[in-house]
Amino acid sequence: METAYKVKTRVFEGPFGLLLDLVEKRKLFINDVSLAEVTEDYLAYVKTAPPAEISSFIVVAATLILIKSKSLLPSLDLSSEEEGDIRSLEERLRLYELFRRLSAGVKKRFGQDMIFHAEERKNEMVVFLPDEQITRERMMELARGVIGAMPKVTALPEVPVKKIVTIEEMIKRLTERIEKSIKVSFRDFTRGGKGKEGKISTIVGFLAMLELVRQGLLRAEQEGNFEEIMIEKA
Amino acid sequence: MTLETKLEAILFFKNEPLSIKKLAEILKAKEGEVKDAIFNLKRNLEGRGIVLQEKDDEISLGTAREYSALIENLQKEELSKELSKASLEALSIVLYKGGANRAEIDYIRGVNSSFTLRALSVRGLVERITDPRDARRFFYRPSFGLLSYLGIKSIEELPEFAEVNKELLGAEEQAKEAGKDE
Amino acid sequence: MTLETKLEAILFFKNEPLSIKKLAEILKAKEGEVKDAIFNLKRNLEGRGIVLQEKDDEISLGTAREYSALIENLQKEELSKELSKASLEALSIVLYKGGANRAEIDYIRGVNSSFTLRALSVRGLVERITDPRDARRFFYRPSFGLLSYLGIKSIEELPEFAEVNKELLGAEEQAKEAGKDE
Repeated sequence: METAYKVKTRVFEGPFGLLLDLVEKRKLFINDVSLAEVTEDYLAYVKTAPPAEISSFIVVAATLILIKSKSLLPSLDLSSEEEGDIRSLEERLRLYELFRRLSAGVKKRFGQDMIFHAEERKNEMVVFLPDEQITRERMMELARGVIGAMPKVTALPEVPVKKIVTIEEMIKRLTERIEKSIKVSFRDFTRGGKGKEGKISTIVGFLAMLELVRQGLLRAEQEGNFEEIMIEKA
Repeated sequence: MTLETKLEAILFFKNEPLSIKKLAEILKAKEGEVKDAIFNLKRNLEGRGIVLQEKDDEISLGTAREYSALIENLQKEELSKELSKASLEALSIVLYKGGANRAEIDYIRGVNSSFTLRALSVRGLVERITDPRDARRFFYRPSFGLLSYLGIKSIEELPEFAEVNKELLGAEEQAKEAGKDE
Repeated sequence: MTLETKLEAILFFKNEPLSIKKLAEILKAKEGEVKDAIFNLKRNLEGRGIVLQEKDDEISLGTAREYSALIENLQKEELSKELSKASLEALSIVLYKGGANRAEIDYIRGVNSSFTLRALSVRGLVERITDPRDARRFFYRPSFGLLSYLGIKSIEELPEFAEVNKELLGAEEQAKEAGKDE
């Protein structure tokens, strides 16, 4: 039924919903080729998303960039962890696809031919039977406990990952660096961060670089496998 | 689907005596047809746990007389049971909110409270009345028995009532705000 | 009086889901005997207005789905049949996995589901219990209310249930591997 992904009108549904829509729109199966193909559309959407929502898309964006980079630069060597991320994204997307299909079936049945449980008896015999647990103090404690367990406004709904860095921020940082020193190495720019955050930062940086190259603002050069990628202002 | 099985479903669901006239209306059938269906259903339920009971012009489903000892035991057991934490929680909300409908209690607790409230009703701890704001719903308020058991004349005498009551209303607003996408 | 008819009487009188364990206690019978009685009762109710629902070792009586429209007209409270996409996804996961904790649901959906799950729990479509594998977490499983809305007597009646459930067990292993560091 969904023939096109309407970036502007669609409500936020999370990274997998978006990605799956993009893949299905092109009538593709889930694999690295199709994911590389939809990467740009995915990123285009992420850039228009409200800042509070971008964070939930960024981890998937990072993996897509990996897939895209690999398809653009076949010589790019991926670590086993990165390969694992790509495989895991494909698997999770297939799992999500399964549940999206199943939820269509649930929707179709929900509220159609229903089973009803009996209503409460109207004049059930009432015997006043208190319980020694019912005391003024206990009632107050329980009421307070219930209040404490209620969701607070400060907890933002539906935001899975901490915001680490946005694509725009990376592009801005990249542009500033380039303007200062004409020629800078990519590794130098991303400062080879450690751990998950460092990796994401590297990936987003790489994405930002590709974007600037595409826009004709930057020129990137890599002399061989494992060599530094040198970037300069075009 | 026969008139007889429809009748069974209706009587089971309504859980109260219904007149033949009313049943004919619901079933869009003649009273004579309903009487035939009642006759058939009654015969079919013979020897079962659920039977058809007739009183004056009204009929209902009930448990067969042979099971009265079993049912009595169940009743006793249900009433002698300690109240669950869920029930006590619901009771504290009814107290500190000064009465509430089920939707409000569900909302505050984050879980559905139908069975919990029923248990409180049966034990006379809360009174179930029609919600003055919406006749299709029930409103639960502390019973007099409960207040006197707690040794208070009105809920305002509960410890820290004003503060907890205010917090409860505030938290409810906040939770609505936080979850409004759903 | 057979175990089967006693069972029927108890379910009707209690008017709420009961566990096999609890029933065995009330009936002073072995759980295996209760299961046999359930099997017989289920068979005997075939083609009638009342059905037996089974879920997580609990059983309940309800009206047969064929009478949905008839009974819905008698219902006072208006039923809300609207479900958001997020809710539908979460419900499907809970249904086809036979229950899940929030982390498992988040993993599949790729977004945080806490508000969705709370709303579903408030509506009585999922039951929130303590996760048997980790007491610090909640576990969400289908409720009888959910089965009722779907018009099914047990989860196995869901389309493709057996295949999907089997497939999921495999996927779950993979997910555990992949999610280890999260």
